[in-house]
Amino acid sequence: EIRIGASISATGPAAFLGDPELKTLEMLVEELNAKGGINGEEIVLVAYDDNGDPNKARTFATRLVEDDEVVAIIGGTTTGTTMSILAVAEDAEIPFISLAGAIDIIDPVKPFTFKTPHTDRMACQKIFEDMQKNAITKIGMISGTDGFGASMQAQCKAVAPDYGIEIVADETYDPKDADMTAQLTKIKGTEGVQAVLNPGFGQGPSIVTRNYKQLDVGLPFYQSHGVASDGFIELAGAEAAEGVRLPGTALLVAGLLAADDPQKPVVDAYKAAFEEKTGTPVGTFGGYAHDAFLILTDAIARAGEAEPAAIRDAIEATTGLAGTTGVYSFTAEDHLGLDLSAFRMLEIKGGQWTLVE
Amino acid sequence: MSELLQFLLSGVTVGAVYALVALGFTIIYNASDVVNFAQGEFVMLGGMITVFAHAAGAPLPLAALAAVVATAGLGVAMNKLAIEPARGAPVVSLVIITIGASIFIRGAAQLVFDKQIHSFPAFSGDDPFRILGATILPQSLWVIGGAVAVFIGLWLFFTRTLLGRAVLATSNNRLAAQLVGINTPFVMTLSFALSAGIGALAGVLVTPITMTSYDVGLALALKGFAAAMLGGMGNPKGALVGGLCLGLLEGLTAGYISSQYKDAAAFIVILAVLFFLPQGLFGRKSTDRV
Amino acid sequence: MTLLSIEGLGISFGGVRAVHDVSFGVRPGEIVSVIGPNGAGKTTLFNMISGVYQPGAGKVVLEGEDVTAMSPHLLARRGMCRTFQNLQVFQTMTVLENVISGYHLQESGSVLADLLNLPASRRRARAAEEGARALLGRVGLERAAEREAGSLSYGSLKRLEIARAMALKPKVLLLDEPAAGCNAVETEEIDHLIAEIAASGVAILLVEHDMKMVMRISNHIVVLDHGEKIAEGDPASVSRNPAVIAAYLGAEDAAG
Amino acid sequence: MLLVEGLRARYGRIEVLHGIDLAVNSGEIVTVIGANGAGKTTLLRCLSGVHPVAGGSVTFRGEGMAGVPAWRRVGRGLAQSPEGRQIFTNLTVEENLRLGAYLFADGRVEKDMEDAFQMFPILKEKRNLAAGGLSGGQQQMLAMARALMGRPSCLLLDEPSMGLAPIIVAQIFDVVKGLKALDVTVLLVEQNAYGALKIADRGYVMETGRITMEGPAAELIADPRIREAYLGI
Amino acid sequence: MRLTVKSATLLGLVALIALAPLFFPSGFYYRVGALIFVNGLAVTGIVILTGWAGQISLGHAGFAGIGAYACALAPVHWGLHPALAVVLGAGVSAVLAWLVGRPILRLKGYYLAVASLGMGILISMVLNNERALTRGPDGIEVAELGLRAVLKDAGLELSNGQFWYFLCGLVLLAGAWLALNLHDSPTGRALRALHGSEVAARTVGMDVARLKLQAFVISAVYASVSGSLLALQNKFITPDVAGFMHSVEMVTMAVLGGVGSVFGAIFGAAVLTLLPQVLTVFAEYEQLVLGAVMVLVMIFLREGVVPSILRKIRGGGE
Ligand SMILES: Nc1ncnc2c1ncn2[C@@H]1O[C@H](COP(=O)(O)OP(=O)(O)OP(=O)(O)O)[C@@H](O)[C@H]1O
Ligand SMILES: Nc1ncnc2c1ncn2[C@@H]1O[C@H](COP(=O)(O)OP(=O)(O)OP(=O)(O)O)[C@@H](O)[C@H]1O
Ligand SMILES: [Mg+2]
Ligand SMILES: [Mg+2]
Repeated sequence: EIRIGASISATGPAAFLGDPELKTLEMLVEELNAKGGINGEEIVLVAYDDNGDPNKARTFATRLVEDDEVVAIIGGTTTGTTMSILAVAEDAEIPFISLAGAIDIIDPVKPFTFKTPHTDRMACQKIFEDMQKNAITKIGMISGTDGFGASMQAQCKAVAPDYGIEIVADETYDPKDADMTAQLTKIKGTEGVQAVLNPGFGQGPSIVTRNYKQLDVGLPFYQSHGVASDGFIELAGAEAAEGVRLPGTALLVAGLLAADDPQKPVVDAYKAAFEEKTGTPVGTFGGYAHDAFLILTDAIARAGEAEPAAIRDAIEATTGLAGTTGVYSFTAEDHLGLDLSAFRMLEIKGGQWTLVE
Repeated sequence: MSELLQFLLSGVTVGAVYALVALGFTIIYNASDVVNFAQGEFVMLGGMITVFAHAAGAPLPLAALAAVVATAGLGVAMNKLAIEPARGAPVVSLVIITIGASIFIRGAAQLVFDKQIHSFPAFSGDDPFRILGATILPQSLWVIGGAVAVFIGLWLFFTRTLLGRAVLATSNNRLAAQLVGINTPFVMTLSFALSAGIGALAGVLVTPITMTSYDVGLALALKGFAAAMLGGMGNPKGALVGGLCLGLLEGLTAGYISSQYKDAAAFIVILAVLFFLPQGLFGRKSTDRV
Repeated sequence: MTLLSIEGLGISFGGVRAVHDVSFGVRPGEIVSVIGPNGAGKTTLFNMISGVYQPGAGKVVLEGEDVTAMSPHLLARRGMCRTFQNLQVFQTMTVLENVISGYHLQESGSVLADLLNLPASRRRARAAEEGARALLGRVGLERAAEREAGSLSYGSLKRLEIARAMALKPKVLLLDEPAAGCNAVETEEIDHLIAEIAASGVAILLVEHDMKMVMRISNHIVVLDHGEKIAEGDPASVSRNPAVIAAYLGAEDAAG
Repeated sequence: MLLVEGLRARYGRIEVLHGIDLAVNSGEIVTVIGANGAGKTTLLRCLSGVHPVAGGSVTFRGEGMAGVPAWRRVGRGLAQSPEGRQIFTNLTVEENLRLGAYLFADGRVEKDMEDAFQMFPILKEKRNLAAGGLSGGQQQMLAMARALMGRPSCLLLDEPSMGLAPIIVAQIFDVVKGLKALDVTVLLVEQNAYGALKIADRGYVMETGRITMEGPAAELIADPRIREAYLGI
Repeated sequence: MRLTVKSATLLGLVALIALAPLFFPSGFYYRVGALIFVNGLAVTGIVILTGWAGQISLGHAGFAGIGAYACALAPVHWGLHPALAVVLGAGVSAVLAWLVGRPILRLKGYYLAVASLGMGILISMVLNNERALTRGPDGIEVAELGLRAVLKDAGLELSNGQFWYFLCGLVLLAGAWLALNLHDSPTGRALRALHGSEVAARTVGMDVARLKLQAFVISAVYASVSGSLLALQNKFITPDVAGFMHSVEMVTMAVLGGVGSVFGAIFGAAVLTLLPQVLTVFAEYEQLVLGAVMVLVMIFLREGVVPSILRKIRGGGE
């Protein structure tokens, strides 16, 4: 048997992300074992719920390494938990695939750490590209103060000048706030704002979107990949969400993918399986876990042995592996393996995701 | 001008949410001196049960009613199973029991329901009212109305009814309460039922604005607790005013100073108020003499 | 020489004058009793003297120093201590520890010494404990020394408070109804105790409704009614004073 | 009316009542006297049901009281004015009195309250003051008045004269004596043994958790042992 | 009698720390042990503040945050050795506690709780929002303490887990020793006395305000050192360490184990640190079971595990 470890925030403030991640992993392990495992060996998933608490994540990572003797770790739903696990994994020289966004995770490159999601910097770049196309140069930002929102806020501020974009209003809200009209009113009243960007996840962006409509702001409105799931449209309401743009993955527009799109088979299969198993729509975050598992099992299969060092080398040698998020090709210098092309600009129209071209 | 008004309306909306949650704390506190840390869970249950009952086909009003009744029942169960057996325990121990209960309820909710975020339609649609260039959602008016109604109800209960005084008497001196014939276990049961019911009602009213999920309770309870303390714990008037003040403070700080530090402003004001009024705005001084 | 003198003390609560313009003095070794109907303001007077309440008017002078509204712990340093009508014992501590607390001023050094358990700190603690045991003996509680104070009966707690106050070795001792809850025989024991303390030179201010006790041990009696001093003098003259009889003693008790 | 047989009570593992036998007949005034810590208060607490009984039985008006909670005993006519007054300090004087008639809130409350005010005029003056602001003696009066508000058929009084001015003590004893006319049975615990024995029909003497003597009050008052140990004469 | 409480506690702790490793099936248990000691240290401070002095704080995680971030920031920004950063953190915490404590310790009960909660939230908010300094909610790396390397050079080779286990164990022992000294000292007695009755405490000459402040400052230092140890051990820290939940956790540990007793509180820390590790077998039922355990313990051992059991053995009153 091959023991794979996971420390995921299935409960706690990041449960919204962690819950589908854990479900995805459990589902995939079951599927793979039903097919006979890897090279005839059964996969055993040792998964812990770290509550989104970095300290717990570190303890569980230690437990995975020292007690459960896993050969690789998937997890770290948030950047904070990822950084904790990372230290343990690197010390023990166990390959680790993170599901969190921050660029610091793989920059600078650490030998045993990889990650599947696009970095938040890439999300900013994708959004700013789109703004640039639409001749937007002055924007207002309203960001969540959780790790996701705060990190993306910082990255966007850092890359904005590259796109000739000036951030003229910079507001924040607490993830559990009930009303953001005050912040939005302030942004609305700022001289020269041409568009608004809202990095965040959870219910915050839905409330922001509704308030945006309530105040009739009327400017182009961008969300982040943090809300790339059908649930967002439902919560914000199709009417309020109309016209919202965000960078998303193939998963959300599975039906719109070209027949020859390399991601199409993976996306379709995962979407079908997940939705049948859980009865809830797929989202970007479950997709991250899917891809991590895919990369890991692919590497183990190629390595031919379930030894951490061999697995690491095999992961680093991955090329052209199509996942739900994009097509991964890792190198010794690049432990993310994705580029901007995998991000697709989406727009909500009539309560549906559509591709912006 | 319209900006200021919008900040105020935003503050009032948020404040009414806090006030409703804060009001839920008062009854159990008045009956037992215990601040019920599971109060936020009652709010969560109000929202979640409504969501799921509504999704299962019940009309919204019926779903809401079911949520309030079921949560009140749960409050009673909590009292019977967790609080009453610990009768006579120090207040801190009881508070820890309520923390345990809140973890338990949250754990159960995540199993019985799910970990997704949910909402249901606003009662009177989403078309905002416009006042001098500022806007407010009809649901906010529902929340404000709910807070005021609960406040009036509680105020009458505590000042005009013998039962209300019996509740106060129970916390003031449980021994004496028994000796005048107050059925103190019943008073506790009643206060948990009422607190849970009010919590659930708050959940029903605020969910279309704040959305709900199995873990919204903690954040709401924290703000509700702070609001109740600002106003003076145990006094319905304090809960209402405390909640509104807190909301307005946050709205105005977010609007004029910094949205990042709006919670900081709220707590700084609480600290300042407590510095001058150690029992909050309307809290009553203990009259024990030596 | 007066040790403690009260000059025109007054206070009101919500417009009601609880104490008004009360003056008198206590000399070392003297027992001065304050008597009066319920609600006359005796306890309130004590509360003002001992710094629990801020007087609305007047002065408290201790050994020539104006100590009006001074915090109780500073008064304790200057030699004033009291007991309470509404018991104030340290419920969860042992009886012995309650009395040792009375040695706080004598035994306490720096926190650092306490944290590190330096010999000086230990020595002081030992001395305090010995003294406390002796005091428990004097109030008849030596057998209860290791019990939790909360488990004592009412009358025993009253005596515990006296022992704790004695531990301070005060110059002025304020006793608020020390014999409440004690029967006639027990009261007599407390009587002797108070007399002994006074004999050692302590000025004693006593509030008590047990007239037998008051008449027996007081050197001087001050009578309050409705917050005002209505009479004062030696026991014999006060007990004959018609105003006092009408307001407080009642016809029957004045005789017996 | 009230029958106590072999009553035992403990705090933790320490037994403080070692089998008390005691009977109070209807309309009687019975007093219990004893030194500090003898167990008088504990006895009353067991009777009113706020302290668990560890053995023996309490029968009130022919009914066993085992398992009957304190508040229900009040409903059956057994009221207690407890040691340490135990008033509701945060409620007003008037609210305290009204709660005294909690189970009997009907038309007679106003009249009973007037009676109480007549008995203790000071309470009327302070009716809207938080009871915690009362002086010690005033609180004692309130506790007594509150117990009477429930119109009990049997009243347990724990040191009602404590902290009261002599003139009021006399009045309290008069009131207790007067209860007899109203057919109220009284069990009176007193440190003022002389006063208590003078108005009581019978008396019990308690020492360290046991009844050591009992008899008609007049006999006890004359008993030299009692005179020496409790009356200090 | 009381001397034995102190020596029994210390002996028990020494035995536990020294002998427990004999039963560890894997290196992971050193990690859990070290966490227990770190939490135990913070909770010992709570015992002094809440158990003895009767003052409730829901903001002590803030001091843990200060201790932790001192270790993260001081070595980088001011080139301070991490060990000195611990001292710096403790100093900053003490000063802050002294400044904040003066106004808020006048408050009673829940009002103090909410004021301290506000203080904790303010600290955690600064850690979250001042990205330029703290790098925000995603956390920041912490420098290596370096002591392990020194020990290695001295011929004592320990694994990372072992090193932190014994280091935290020793610090906890020291903390417990100091606290136990305090308990029976005049200051400790005065703290417990003012818990019983502030008025009476004043009349016997206790400077209540100052005593409370001392307890507040001492407990803040405990929390701060505990936060420092956590940060140094994890080599990475996020503002969660200063979060409200961490404060609640400290109080819960203390009350569950017995807030009046040092050993009890450490026991409570052990239970609540171990439980999540044990409860992983319940998978998604974990929270449910955790809540139920807390409720049941408090119902049946209402003064906290250790004092309640001791009382049952001794057979005292209720
Ligand atoms: N905190 C307060 N608030 C309101 N009134 C008060 C307060 N303290 C005292 N009083 C009033 O002041 C008066 C004097 O009370 P005090 O306790 O001094 O009486 P006392 O002489 O000690 O009576 P007793 O013999 O019954 O103990 C009382 O009428 C009381 O109601
Ligand atoms: N809570 C308690 N825990 C333990 N022991 C107690 C408790 N309360 C009372 N006792 C003990 O029980 C015995 C009887 O106490 P009780 O209060 O009944 O005495 P009492 O006769 O009313 O005395 P007093 O005249 O002083 O009021 C005493 O030895 C007392 O110490
Ligand atoms: Mg008095
Ligand atoms: Mg008694």
